[in-house]
Amino acid sequence: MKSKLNINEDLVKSCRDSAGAIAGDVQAFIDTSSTIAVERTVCRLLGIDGVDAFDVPLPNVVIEALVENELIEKGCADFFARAFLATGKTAQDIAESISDDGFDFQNLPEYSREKKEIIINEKCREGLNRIKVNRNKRRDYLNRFGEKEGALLYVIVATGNIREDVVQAVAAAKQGADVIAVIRTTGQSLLDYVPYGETTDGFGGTYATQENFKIMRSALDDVGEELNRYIRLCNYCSGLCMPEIAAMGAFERLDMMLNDALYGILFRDINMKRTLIDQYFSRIINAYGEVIINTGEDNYLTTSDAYEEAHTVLASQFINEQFAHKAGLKDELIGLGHAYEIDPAFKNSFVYELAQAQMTREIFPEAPLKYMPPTKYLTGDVFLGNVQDALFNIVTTITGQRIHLLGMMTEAVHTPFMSDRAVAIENASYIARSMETLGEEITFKADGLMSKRANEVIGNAHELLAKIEETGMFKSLSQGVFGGVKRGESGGKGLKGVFLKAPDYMNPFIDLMLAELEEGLA
Amino acid sequence: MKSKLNINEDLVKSCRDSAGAIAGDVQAFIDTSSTIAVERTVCRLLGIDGVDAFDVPLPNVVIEALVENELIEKGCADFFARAFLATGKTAQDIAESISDDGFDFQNLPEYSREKKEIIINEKCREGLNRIKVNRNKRRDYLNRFGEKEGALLYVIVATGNIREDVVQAVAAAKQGADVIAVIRTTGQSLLDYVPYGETTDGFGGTYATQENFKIMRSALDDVGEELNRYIRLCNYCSGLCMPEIAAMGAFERLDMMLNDALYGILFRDINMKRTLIDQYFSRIINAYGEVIINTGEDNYLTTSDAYEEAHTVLASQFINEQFAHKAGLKDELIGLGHAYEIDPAFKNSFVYELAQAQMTREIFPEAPLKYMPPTKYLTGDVFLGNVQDALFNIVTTITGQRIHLLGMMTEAVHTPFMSDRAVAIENASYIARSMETLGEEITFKADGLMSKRANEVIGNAHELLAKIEETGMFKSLSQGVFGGVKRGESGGKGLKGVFLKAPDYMNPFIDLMLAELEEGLA
Amino acid sequence: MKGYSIERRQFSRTFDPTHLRPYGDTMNDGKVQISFTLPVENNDKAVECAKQLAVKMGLEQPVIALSKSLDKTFTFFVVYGNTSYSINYEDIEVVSVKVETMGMKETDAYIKENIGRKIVVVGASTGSDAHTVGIDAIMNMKGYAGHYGLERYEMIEAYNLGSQVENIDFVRTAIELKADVLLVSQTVTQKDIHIQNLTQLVEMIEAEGIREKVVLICGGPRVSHQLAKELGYDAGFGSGKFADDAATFLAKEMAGRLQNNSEEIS
Amino acid sequence: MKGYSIERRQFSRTFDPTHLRPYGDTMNDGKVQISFTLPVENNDKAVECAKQLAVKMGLEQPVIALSKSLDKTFTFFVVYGNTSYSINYEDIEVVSVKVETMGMKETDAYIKENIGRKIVVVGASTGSDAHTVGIDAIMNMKGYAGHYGLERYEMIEAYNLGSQVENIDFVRTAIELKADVLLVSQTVTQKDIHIQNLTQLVEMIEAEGIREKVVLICGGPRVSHQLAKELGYDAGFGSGKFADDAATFLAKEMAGRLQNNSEEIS
Ligand code: B12
Ligand code: B12
Ligand SMILES: Cc1ncc(COP(=O)(O)O)c(C=O)c1O
Ligand SMILES: Cc1ncc(COP(=O)(O)O)c(C=O)c1O
Repeated sequence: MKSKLNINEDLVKSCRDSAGAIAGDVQAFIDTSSTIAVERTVCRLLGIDGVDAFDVPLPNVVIEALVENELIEKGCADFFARAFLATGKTAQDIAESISDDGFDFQNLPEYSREKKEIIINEKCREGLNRIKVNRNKRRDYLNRFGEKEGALLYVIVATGNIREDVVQAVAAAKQGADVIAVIRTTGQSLLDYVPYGETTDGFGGTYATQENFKIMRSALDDVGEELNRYIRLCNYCSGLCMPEIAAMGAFERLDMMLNDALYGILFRDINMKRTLIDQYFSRIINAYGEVIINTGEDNYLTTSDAYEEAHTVLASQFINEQFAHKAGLKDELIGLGHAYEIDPAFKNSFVYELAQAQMTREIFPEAPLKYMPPTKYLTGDVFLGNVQDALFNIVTTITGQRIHLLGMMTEAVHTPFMSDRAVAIENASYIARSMETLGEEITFKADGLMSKRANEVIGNAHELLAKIEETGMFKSLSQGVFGGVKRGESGGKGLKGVFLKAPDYMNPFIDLMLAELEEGLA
Repeated sequence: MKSKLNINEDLVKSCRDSAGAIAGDVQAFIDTSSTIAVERTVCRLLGIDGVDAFDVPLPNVVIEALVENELIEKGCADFFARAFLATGKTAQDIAESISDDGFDFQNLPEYSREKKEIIINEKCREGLNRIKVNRNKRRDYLNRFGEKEGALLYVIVATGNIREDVVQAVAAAKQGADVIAVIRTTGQSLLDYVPYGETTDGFGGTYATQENFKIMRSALDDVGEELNRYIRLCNYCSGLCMPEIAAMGAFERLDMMLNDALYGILFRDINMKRTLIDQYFSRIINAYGEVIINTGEDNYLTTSDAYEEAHTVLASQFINEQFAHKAGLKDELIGLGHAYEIDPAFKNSFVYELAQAQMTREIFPEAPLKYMPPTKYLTGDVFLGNVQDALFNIVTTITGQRIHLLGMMTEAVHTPFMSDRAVAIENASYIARSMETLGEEITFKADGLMSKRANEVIGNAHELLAKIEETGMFKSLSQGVFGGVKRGESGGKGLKGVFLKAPDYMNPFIDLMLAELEEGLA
Repeated sequence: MKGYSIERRQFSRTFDPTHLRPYGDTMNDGKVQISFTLPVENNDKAVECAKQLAVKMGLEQPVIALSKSLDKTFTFFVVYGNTSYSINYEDIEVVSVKVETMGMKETDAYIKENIGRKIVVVGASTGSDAHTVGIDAIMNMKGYAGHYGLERYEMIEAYNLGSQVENIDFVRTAIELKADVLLVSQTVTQKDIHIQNLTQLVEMIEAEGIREKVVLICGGPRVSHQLAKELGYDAGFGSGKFADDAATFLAKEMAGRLQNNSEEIS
Repeated sequence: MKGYSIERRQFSRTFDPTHLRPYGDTMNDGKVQISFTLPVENNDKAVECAKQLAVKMGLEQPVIALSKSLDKTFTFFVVYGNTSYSINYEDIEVVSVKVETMGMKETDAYIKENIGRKIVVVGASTGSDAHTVGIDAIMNMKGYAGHYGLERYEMIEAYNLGSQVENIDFVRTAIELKADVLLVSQTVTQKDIHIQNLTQLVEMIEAEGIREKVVLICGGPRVSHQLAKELGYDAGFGSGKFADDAATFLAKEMAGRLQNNSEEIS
């Protein structure tokens, strides 16, 4: 496809190279270390679930015990290999006995690397099979119902009560929504554990728990059958539990996950080392489960100006793409984020947004781009708000964004009512229908404002990437390159949970999944 | 300017030729006859105003008397020439004496043609000077304030009470409206007289009276001073009093008038002969006063399908253009009407409307096109309605329509509230701002849907015009070519008011104005 | 600090038809949206007025989402809040057209079987109303939104008199044409002109002594079956109703009357 | 035919501040728009419920402009009508910030002249609230919407602590920095968390015995001056207020207090 904007391909290539170098640098660090969240995820993938008498999840109980017993540096897989060999019990049984203080860490025998690998790999494959079953189930659904052309209409539910969320989600699906995202309760991303069970008391959102995932998944499968469409489910795995939630999502057939260490660093003040390591493992799991990730560059524009800082979004997308590739994610699963957050008072605001969206589409041709609606400049003027959302809907329709997060006319007022969502879906559907082939009908002036703007943004992103490559990612973040937010290398939450891997550290999941992913998911 | 749609210019030329022939045919008829409305207008232009004791306007009193006294065939100008010579009184005095039954028709002397012409021409010039003063005043305003680029935002007020209308109009002007149209009370177009004085009791609109015109004009001039913008005033002269209202508008410096015999024929069931004769004189007055006319093709799409009958709109525009030229209207004053009345359920509806609007723009490059919003497919869903109006606003912004009649989200509910208008103006202003140069940035695919559609519409219009040329205008109307409405040559209201001119019929206004118009309005 | 309830209002979240309340995102939360203009300047005092008006309208803790000047002394408000009012759904009684709508062919067959002759239907947009699209939608051959009009029905003889037909002319023509069914369309509702006009028509028909002989149906965007019944019509059809709805009703109504008559006779 | 008023409602069209009513297109017409969802199926009965609810909310002759299914048992309504309620504008009392806003230079000059030293301002988005854009708009150098932030003021020493700052930490830091003025931003209002949080802060400050020593200001999209005063703050600033508004207030308030103090002493 020829560029409609006469994009400078050389510069794009050079951006990608820079981003590759930046990600490579960080990856070298990532490979040296692990985190308690990664290890808890290994527990989960081995089949450990449930909570203790104090509502502490068993994965937390186990990993805390390993930390206490100084066994963590080798990885919990190493411990479980030994425990399996020594006890012949399941991971769950072992976890429960740890929880009951009945596990004898002192006298746990050591075994040869080979023996350990054989048993642990076998158990790991069992876990991975659970994910494969889901993967296939999704493929079956999509084969049966067919895949939707054009944008996937994505709406959020956020009542705090999973049962009420289901009511909202089902109604939205019937109105035409393709993706339902269950917003998490405020502050969950800062919890260093994942809550357990069905919940009805979230605040500004609903707890992400495996049980809640299951409840919503089943409701969406049911309404999907009724509608002859596959309704996708989305949740959030940024935060202190990235890989754990990724694993839960893979088990419960979530289809999309917000997944971005940079978001956690900048907007949740999570320590960068911690969350970049967590991200790596979480994305491998997403890749293996064929879960589309969504990155969070859109958020930069809530704190920075959309016109002036447009290039930071692009630069970050390049970096996120490289991180994703390293974790085995194919382009088709990389939902890079951006947003229509331009000031509506700005002259030609639509023209600039159209240029930016078209540019992003052309630079990442295979990625299911996640496009966020105007939020910052929505006010209590709900009537105008619906028109702001309409312009956003038009950009998606013309430029072929894939994951289209619907704007709500009540954005500045409350989390969406059922009717707000209906208004939004009707708005988007009307525009998609009435402009169906507009994108094909129009071309942009060769040397026009849009082409110039796109190349200016690429040029600026190129410069920024070069600077980050030179300065290094960690230091650059401390200088506030993204969203104007500065974060120090050792600041933020969760650094305590990071540890250097011992030389004989073991996490077979990484190797098993990456190997399969390289084979192209046999 | 090169056509963005690759329009077939030969076919366009051929359409224009056909339309010219059609209009020429009708004009030949028009030239043979006059109407009581035309004669009443001559009274008004000669300075007659006011009502009798039964609220009958003096122009009606005079013309009824001339009919009764069988003086009408020569034209009331002939009568007044004689009366001036005989009595030395003003037209108003003469009219009053007729009203008081004190005028002696029996003994009115006859004079030579030459004598009559001298005196009547002098009096006519006085009347025309009143119009010129206004014309110059408008020019001064526009010189002082400058002319707005882009679309003129046009809103209606329709409270029924001229004082309340003023409140609405002033608020709208402050919100950004450029043109205020005062909707007429239901059914006024079927009155064979123009009501008199300030009125506060209209129904679904406000009586078009000269006093009401004056009140609104002065309010808009005042708010215009405050805003440093010239706020245009619009009213309606279709109906049984076309030329009279045109004259009143010229006296009170209206800037635009809905003026279309075809509209009256089809949608008000007015006799075609009557209203085409009236239209001719009314348009000459509009031309002389530099009042932009608005034609009513948009209405066809309220009874016919916008996609299927698009060509009827174009064909009618060609005919209306020719009628307008014959009446001395320059292209800059011909506000041809069309409308965004396409079914929103229709796939690519926006794309087709964009093609139609761009086509119209290119075929009538100098005309200040009047573009009407979606109305038929608006429902009580005010939130969606605002989005339908947004798409309409976008088409205007991209294709440069000039007179942009704002859609109301409450179209299906009530005549606009002050807040409805504000919402509409904000919608349009936001879009004009955010897409300011979008039209320049985009081009349309050479052989795309839009180009094909435009040429299809032109082709169909061409065929239709050829058929009308062959069949004749009157007969064609009886076959329902426009809006699916059939009207017979002798049906409808007002035929009784038509009469054949005597060989020595006199209406100097026509000649005086056309002569000056040909000179190019010295 | 007084007057602010810190905790979320406690209310039962179980659906209760005897206390039906609006729904925002939780059963019984009572959420409503309001907008209006006040003829005062946009300032804190105006906002307080808006709030108090919302409270009078039954809103608890109204949030003024927007206050926007429309002119120096006019301010537009958008308000969200939860209403304390509820409705007893079980107490609500409405009259609605009960028959299930048949397709054109089905109706034709039904008429053939149950009436055995063509039904004569005369329709118009009456009084000063010049809107024809509604009555055309019901009567014209091509119909509307994919529903064929009555003219296309084999077993219906349809006469569409157009618009601005005075009631007196309408009744006269109906009598001349020996109409079985009269269809009246009313679009303009300002100053309740439709009520006035529809009432006048019924009175005329009664005066002519033909009320029992004809099926009398009205329609229009603001017409409901309930309203029609109250005004003395046999049925009323509003937005979203089409020729097939009207045809089904008139056929069944005619058949019903025939049966009653023959029962009475026998 | 009963119950329908044929003639347009008669009401006085003269503006009467003691009976302030909403305005559609005529003074005192009382026009309002409402929308809400009812958890019942979309049918005639639901429409009647919507109408009755509107009547309970004070609407005369409500028109159901839209009834639209959101799901099998949820229906969305848009209603227009005229409310019978009015407000006595003259009775309304609101507390609002009275001072006229000065520009940055003017405020700096004012502080120099009236206070004679830099004012120390400490701000944060407190509690669990993670929204920083509001407090940044007031404090950051670059400001917001063309209004420079406090950091750019020559005579203000501004410390922006960011977001999610616990009240206890906020107070401690303020004391350490010898703050003259505290600025608190609150954006999240669900379950009235902002009220809860703002109240807690005042209580802490009182407990520390420094309430009289500091100017205490809060802000956020749902904060009004009135609310702020009721909660025990010196001022509150909502949407559409910027650094210059806050700066003017805090400078004048400081100056006023200095004067009072010196008067008390002398
Ligand atoms: C098209 C239109 C016109 C066209 C009409 C062309 C024509 N030949 O009909 C023109 C431009 C001429 C026009 C003129 C006027 N109009 Co007009 N018009 C409209 C418009 C845009 C659409 C109406 C329409 O065609 N709807 C589509 C049809 C299919 O829907 P429907 O009528 O509801 O019919 C359906 C059902 O109701 C039902 N139905 C209807 N009748 C019947 C009868 C029977 C027996 C049955 C079974 C069913 C049935 O079946 C149909 C299919 O579902 C509306 C706004 C809107 N969007 O609704 C304003 C509107 C109706 N008009 C309005 C007004 C005020 C006027 C004027 C008075 C303006 C003026 N001051 O001059 C004049 C009317 C003059 C007059 N004497 O009546 C107002 C009415 C306000 C009110 N509630 O009173 C409206 C709402 C616009 C507005 N917001 O101001 N109008
Ligand atoms: C940007 C944004 C975010 C960004 C915040 C980035 C950041 N660093 O601030 C992100 C994406 C991180 C975010 C997260 C969340 N958000 Co948020 N967010 C918004 C959004 C879109 C814009 C807010 C904004 O920046 N406005 C612009 C600023 C300049 O306006 P302002 O804050 O009103 O400030 C002005 C005045 O109020 C005043 N002012 C403000 N503070 C102060 C202080 C003083 C002293 C003074 C004098 C004046 C003053 O001056 C400013 C200039 O005029 C709004 C929706 C909207 N359009 O309002 C939702 C919104 C505020 N968020 C909301 C929610 C629910 C959340 C989450 C809880 C979602 C979740 N479940 O995770 C989380 C919050 C997590 C937490 N713990 O707080 C809700 C709040 C609902 C409510 N009323 O309670 C909103 C309304 C969206 C919605 N409809 O649901 N959000
Ligand atoms: C990348 C990403 N992750 C996660 C979230 C939500 O995170 P949290 O649950 O931490 O508020 C967002 C929200 O905007 C996001 O963009
Ligand atoms: C050309 C034209 N004239 C006049 C009118 C209004 O006419 P009336 O006052 O007859 O309703 C319209 C309305 O749409 C129109 O299009």
